[in-house]
Amino acid sequence: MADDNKDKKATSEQKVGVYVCHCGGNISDHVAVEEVCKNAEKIPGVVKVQNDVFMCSDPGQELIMEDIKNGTVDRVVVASCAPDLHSSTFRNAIQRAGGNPYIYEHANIREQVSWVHHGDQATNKATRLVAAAAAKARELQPLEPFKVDAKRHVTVIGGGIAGLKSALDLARKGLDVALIDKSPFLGGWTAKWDRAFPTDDPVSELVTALAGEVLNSEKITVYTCSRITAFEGFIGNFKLTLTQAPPESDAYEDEIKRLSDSGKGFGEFVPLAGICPAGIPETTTTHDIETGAIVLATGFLPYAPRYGEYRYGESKEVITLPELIRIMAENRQKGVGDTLEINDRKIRSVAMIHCVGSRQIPGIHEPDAKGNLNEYCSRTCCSATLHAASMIRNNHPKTRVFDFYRDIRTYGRGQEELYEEASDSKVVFFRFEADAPPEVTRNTGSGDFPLNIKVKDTLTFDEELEMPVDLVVLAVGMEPGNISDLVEMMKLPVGVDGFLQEVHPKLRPVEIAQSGVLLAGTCQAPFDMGETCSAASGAAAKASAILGKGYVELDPFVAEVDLNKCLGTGTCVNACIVEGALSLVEMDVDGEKVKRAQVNPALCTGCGACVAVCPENAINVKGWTLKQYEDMVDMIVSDRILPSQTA
Amino acid sequence: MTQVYPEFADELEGFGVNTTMDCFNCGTCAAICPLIYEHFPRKMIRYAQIGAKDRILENYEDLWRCLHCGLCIQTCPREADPGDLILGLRRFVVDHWRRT
Amino acid sequence: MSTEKIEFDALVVGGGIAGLQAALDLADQDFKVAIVEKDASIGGKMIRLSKVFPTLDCASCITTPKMSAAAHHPNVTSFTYCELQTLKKTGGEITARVTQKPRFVDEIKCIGCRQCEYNCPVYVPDEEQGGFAARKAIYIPFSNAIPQVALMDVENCTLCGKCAKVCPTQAVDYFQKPRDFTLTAKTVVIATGFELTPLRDKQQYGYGEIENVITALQMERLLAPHGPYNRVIRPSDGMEPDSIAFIQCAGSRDKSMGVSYCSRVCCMYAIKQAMLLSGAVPMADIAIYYMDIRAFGKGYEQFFQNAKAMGVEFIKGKVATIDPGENGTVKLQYEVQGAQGGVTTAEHDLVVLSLGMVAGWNPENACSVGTGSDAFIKTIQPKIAPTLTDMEGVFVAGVAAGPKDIVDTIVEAGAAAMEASNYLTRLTRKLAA
Amino acid sequence: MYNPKYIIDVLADNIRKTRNPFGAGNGTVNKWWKGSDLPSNGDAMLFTGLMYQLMPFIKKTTVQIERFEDTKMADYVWLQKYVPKLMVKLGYIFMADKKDKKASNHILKSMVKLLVKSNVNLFYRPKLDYYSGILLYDLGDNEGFIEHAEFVANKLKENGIKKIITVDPHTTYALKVLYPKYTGIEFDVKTYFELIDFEARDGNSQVTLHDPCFYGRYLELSDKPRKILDRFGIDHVDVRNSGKFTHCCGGPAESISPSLTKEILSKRYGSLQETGKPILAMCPVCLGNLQKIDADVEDLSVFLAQYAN
Amino acid sequence: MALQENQAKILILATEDCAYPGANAVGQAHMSYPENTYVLRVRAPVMFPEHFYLDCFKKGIYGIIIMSCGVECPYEGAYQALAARVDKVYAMMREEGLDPRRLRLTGVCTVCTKAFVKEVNQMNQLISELGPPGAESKKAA
Repeated sequence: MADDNKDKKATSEQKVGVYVCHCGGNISDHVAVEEVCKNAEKIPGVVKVQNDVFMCSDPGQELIMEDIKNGTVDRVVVASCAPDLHSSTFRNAIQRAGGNPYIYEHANIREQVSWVHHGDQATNKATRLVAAAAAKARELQPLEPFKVDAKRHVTVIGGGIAGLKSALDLARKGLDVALIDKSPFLGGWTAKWDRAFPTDDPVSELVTALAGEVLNSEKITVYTCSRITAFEGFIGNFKLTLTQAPPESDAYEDEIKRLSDSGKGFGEFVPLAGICPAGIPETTTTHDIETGAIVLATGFLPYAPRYGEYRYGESKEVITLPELIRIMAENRQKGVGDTLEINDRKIRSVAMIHCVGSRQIPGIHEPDAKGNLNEYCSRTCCSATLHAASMIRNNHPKTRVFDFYRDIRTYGRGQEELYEEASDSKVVFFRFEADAPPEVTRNTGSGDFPLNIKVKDTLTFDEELEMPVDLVVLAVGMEPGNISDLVEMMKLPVGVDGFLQEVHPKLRPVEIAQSGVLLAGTCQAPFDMGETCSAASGAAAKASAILGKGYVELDPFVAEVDLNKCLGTGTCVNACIVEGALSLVEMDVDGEKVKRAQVNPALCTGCGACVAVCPENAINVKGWTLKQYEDMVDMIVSDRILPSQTA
Repeated sequence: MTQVYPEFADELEGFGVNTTMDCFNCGTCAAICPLIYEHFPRKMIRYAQIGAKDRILENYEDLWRCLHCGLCIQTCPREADPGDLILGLRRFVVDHWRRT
Repeated sequence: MSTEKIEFDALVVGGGIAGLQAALDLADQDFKVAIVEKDASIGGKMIRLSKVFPTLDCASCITTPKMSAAAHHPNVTSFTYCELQTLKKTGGEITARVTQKPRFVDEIKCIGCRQCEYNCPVYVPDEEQGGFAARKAIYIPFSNAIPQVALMDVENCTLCGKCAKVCPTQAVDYFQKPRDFTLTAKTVVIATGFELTPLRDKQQYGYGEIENVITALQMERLLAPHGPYNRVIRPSDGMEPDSIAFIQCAGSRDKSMGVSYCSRVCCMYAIKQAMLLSGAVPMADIAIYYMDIRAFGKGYEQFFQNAKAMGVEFIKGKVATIDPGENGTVKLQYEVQGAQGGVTTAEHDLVVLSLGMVAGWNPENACSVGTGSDAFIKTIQPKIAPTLTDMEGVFVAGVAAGPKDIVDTIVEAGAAAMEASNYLTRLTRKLAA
Repeated sequence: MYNPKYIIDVLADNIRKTRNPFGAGNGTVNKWWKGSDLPSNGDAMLFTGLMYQLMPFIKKTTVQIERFEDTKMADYVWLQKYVPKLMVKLGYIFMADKKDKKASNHILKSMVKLLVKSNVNLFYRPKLDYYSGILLYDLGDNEGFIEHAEFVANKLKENGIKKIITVDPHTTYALKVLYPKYTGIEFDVKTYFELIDFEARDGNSQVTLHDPCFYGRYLELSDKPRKILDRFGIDHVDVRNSGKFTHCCGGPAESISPSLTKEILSKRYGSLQETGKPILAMCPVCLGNLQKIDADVEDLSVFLAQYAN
Repeated sequence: MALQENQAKILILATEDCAYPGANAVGQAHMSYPENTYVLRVRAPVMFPEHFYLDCFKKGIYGIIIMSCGVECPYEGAYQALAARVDKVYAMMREEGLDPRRLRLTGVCTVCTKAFVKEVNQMNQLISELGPPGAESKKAA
């Protein structure tokens, strides 16, 4: 960045105009405005003082604009209400008069003077605040918002519904998109489901609706079997390398088999696999992508129960909910009977257990190999379980369903109805406490049921109830996807729950600390499909707002190095809180190669952490320099404007 | 240890009850019942849900305490008609007596 | 504002957090946006809250910047105190007929100095403070309202003329009439939010007329840093409560009230209020009576477990009746579910009804947008495009499409803005072709 | 508490044999109409269901059985199985208080007065006025109830009865809701106060209504009497538990557990008393119960009839 | 009791996101506090080097309150750096014979009106006890 302040004039030559507002009595009833004006004339650098009943009114603004236009003043101080109310009004007025909006400073003499203090002291304080503002104004420099060219291109990582939805939104908006998935398929976990709750939409239709348009879009390039292998750059100008390679031998085996068994072609939906857009690459290739923003849509992994958790792994009759869904979907193609069948085994009764791998409690649940507990709720499993339970009851009236829950969390629209529907279809519910989960044992009693379930049921007055079952289904939760490579490469923030961490759930819900990188869907937290698509659109909205103009306009209030002073100590670089915002670079000074600090204005947030540590005071935040503050303090304590009062 | 017998809800349909499973055990009926008697009527409803027939027959007297006043039916958040279920269980018990 | 047709790209109905977010997201993409808000200030329900879960940051600190961003955005125009009458679509253009209700204060002249308010002699219970504090008959709705323009409550005004006399800009206008005007836009985002479930069908809860039974929104005011009393006391006698109870599902999951759905936020706001209370009244016992705790969002379950660890008591059971007790206490009757349980009466000093949400606006007579059986706006592709309504070009965001917490509302508002923006782009392309 | 099994058996037996729960002939119980010149033909038939008429007998009987409840005596088979039958058979003859019988008759006559004043074209045929059988239904003897209901419904049908005016909530519920459901025979059923239609003025009186459960909830008729009171200028001070949320008087438990009835009744009376106004009842069971606890209570019909002069 | 306006001045460094709007909210509520306070709007107080604070005391400022956004600081990591710096300033103040209570780091949010007024009053109380900066060391000596 060019240093446009190199030959700045000596500050004493700035012509400051001071404009004091009466605010229709709000200020002038408590502050003697005339006296403030008289005092203000004594302030160094002040060449003109005016006042008006309403400075914010058109006639008030005219006073300022006149003085700017005819060159009487070149720095402006308005003393009126709180700056957030009207500083933009006055900056706009200055701009309309041909001035630079950043030569403006505000003295807050209403909220911080006339509304809280009274009498002479209020007038005196107002005077000092005006003097301080004028002192700051003398040091103000014209600034321009910093613009960086931005690629009108977004890279979406992950080809599940979050990625598909984001890509589609961005393409519709006219941006170019690279959509990357590590598998040969699009559709993610959604494609491996059967029907969506609570709408009962077949996932084939949902995935086809999104992926169909994605594959037809000229704006979107799809890379399957691909991973990001290199990453650099900043908002508007990221550089990615992606490597496309044949999948490892055992990966996606099942899906690839389903594709070939189905006889379906590329671009067609294959049940329980997804849509394969272009087959499987035979060789490894790399692609370099220049992109303006990145949407992370890397999704989740279903929780894999530990061996022995509710006898999972020990008994073949214990399966997970996704496994059950898969079986039911396959059964449907064969036609259904009165009784659910698995491998020709008639299932007369099923137990479904909630909160497996979710809502784990320290001291009750066992941590995983890495010592982690999934303390969060996975949000979707209650409804998914109830949806499946009703489906069993409706399709197989002779199969009984027992449902074991801690709290039924059918929170969303149409979900409480799922709970009711399950009740209606005679699913029997049991409620257990976290420390007394249902016990699954081999059935040694009468009947030819393989398993037996025992539970202390809080709905039945803590009585122990028992029932033999043919099948146990574990409603497993969601875990963060395995994206440690991306986390490391892109320095992505990860929350305590292992999911990617947004800046703030309400202020910036789809953004991470790193500008230009956005979150979509279950990489952030468990969501259902609708919520995932909302988040995906939200991320797309942010990306298109960032890149829509073809450049990114950044706050001009960034750090600036005074090369006349910088000695290249690097202290500032160490103090900087944003990686990459400050660095030491080699440059030529008077024929000598030296290291000097350099600011990357695209990354600098203007916090000033560097300012405090520079031994030479060679670095400052534009518009908010240390000298300005020192001058303001001087004015506050100065006796020049107001004679010292003796107590 | 009580064995669960889910077929009982089907059986009760023969006695004019088809809301056995609608109850989600919130306890409103028990707390609003003028009898203010432990868990009545939810206790009976719960026994009906899990098919604990014996418990119902053992505690049949409770069923006839019900005043049929309808306050539970009026306030049940799930429209599970607890009072009507109690009536149905009376019919079930009367039928049981007559058959044995 | 003139009575002429005013043209925009997008119209956002409702200036709560959903509407503001959608408006800002559209405006940032350079579309001209109008916000039509029925209240005298933008900010919606959220600006009235204390702190918000799960981060416990103050609601004002999040809402105020969005309010002022919208107010100062060159692409956003807000029409406050305006009622949307009809939305009509002809070709690619949607015409909105809007009625501006009279404030009896000239919006342009008023400078928000509050001289009228200070000099008004009439005191009226302040609904913004849950009815606990008083306001004047001419007033600015609340301290951080936008716009900072006064309005007169004619029902309580005594026409003494003091406000007109002290107004420095002659803004008081006793003769102001409702004013109809028309806006046109190409797309609309409905963000009409919610109202609390009315207690009309819940006689067992005393119609909410037992003095120390308050609504959760009233509790928000008691807890807010700029609330009516600056501390938590019970309304009847100003006593600091020693025991406080929350009654969950007091307006949700209850067919006897005609609300069968879950309102989604009540569990979390009750837990949050319980946590804030344990700071505000550290010695008080706090109990939450619930059916199922629905702490489903990011960080919510951990929040719930923290509250448990802090000593908030969670009692599984739906409260059946609420009755006034001795000396201002409140008696609850409920069934304790466990082995040693049975019907029990509990007494508390203060009881909070965790009321649910009902739809804030019925489009029936205004436009052809349909609603679901729950009376919220119907969405036609809830799984892959959750903000699409059955009227082309009209999108929905936030609670208008069903109960939602703030986090989900803000995300959905972004999604609605995206869909609306793409709709606008498509429309322009179509017109160009 | 009495074993319901035996009570049901006795009731069912009585009703099957005599069409009367007390095993008495209807003619012995139903004498109120004598002396009044009610037409036997007209537009709508008055159907009392005999509830009001039976109340004096029930009152006396329960006093007797109360003495035995929850004592060792209660367990004696002879008491459960035989005494109720015996006692009531004797009871209706010897024990029913003349004063009570007179009061019951007065209530029914008041209703007629109100209907006549309202120009309702009513008629009465004592022979067609049967007990509805509702107690069998309530106690869970559906078979017994259906048998009796079919008998009564067919009798009415055979006699060409289409429109029926009822006088108490239990009979109303039986005829309006249960008969169509279990016998398939439907009548146009209105309770007497739905037909009151004349003008009156009283600016002073204040009353408290006690809604019977069946009117308040099952039939949702609570607003009807209130509208009449409004029309007459009579102030009704309602307790919190009224209308849809009315509280049971305890009466229905009478035959099983008089002590339970007492407990619930005193609770209900406590809240009704708070208004300090005279209480109006609309059901013979509620009325009898409230009288038993010495409440300041009268039947709605008697209260309203004073305006029908 | 507040001291004379020109005698004992308190400097408040208020973050533009949280504390500065908070100070304005005090005004909007028409609450009152002593007028010897001067609120300077800052982006993040982490920008001030140690000597800035010491210089202020030398210039005659009696007390400084840093009103930050606390842990909700929009600049991630800045608050920690600030807190560490303030600790260093305390040490330096002790060396110079200044009572470290003259400098206070606190969090004030946009609606924390009561907290704002309380902080100001407490600092006033303190400086009226301590007198002008440096007076405490003389007293001790």
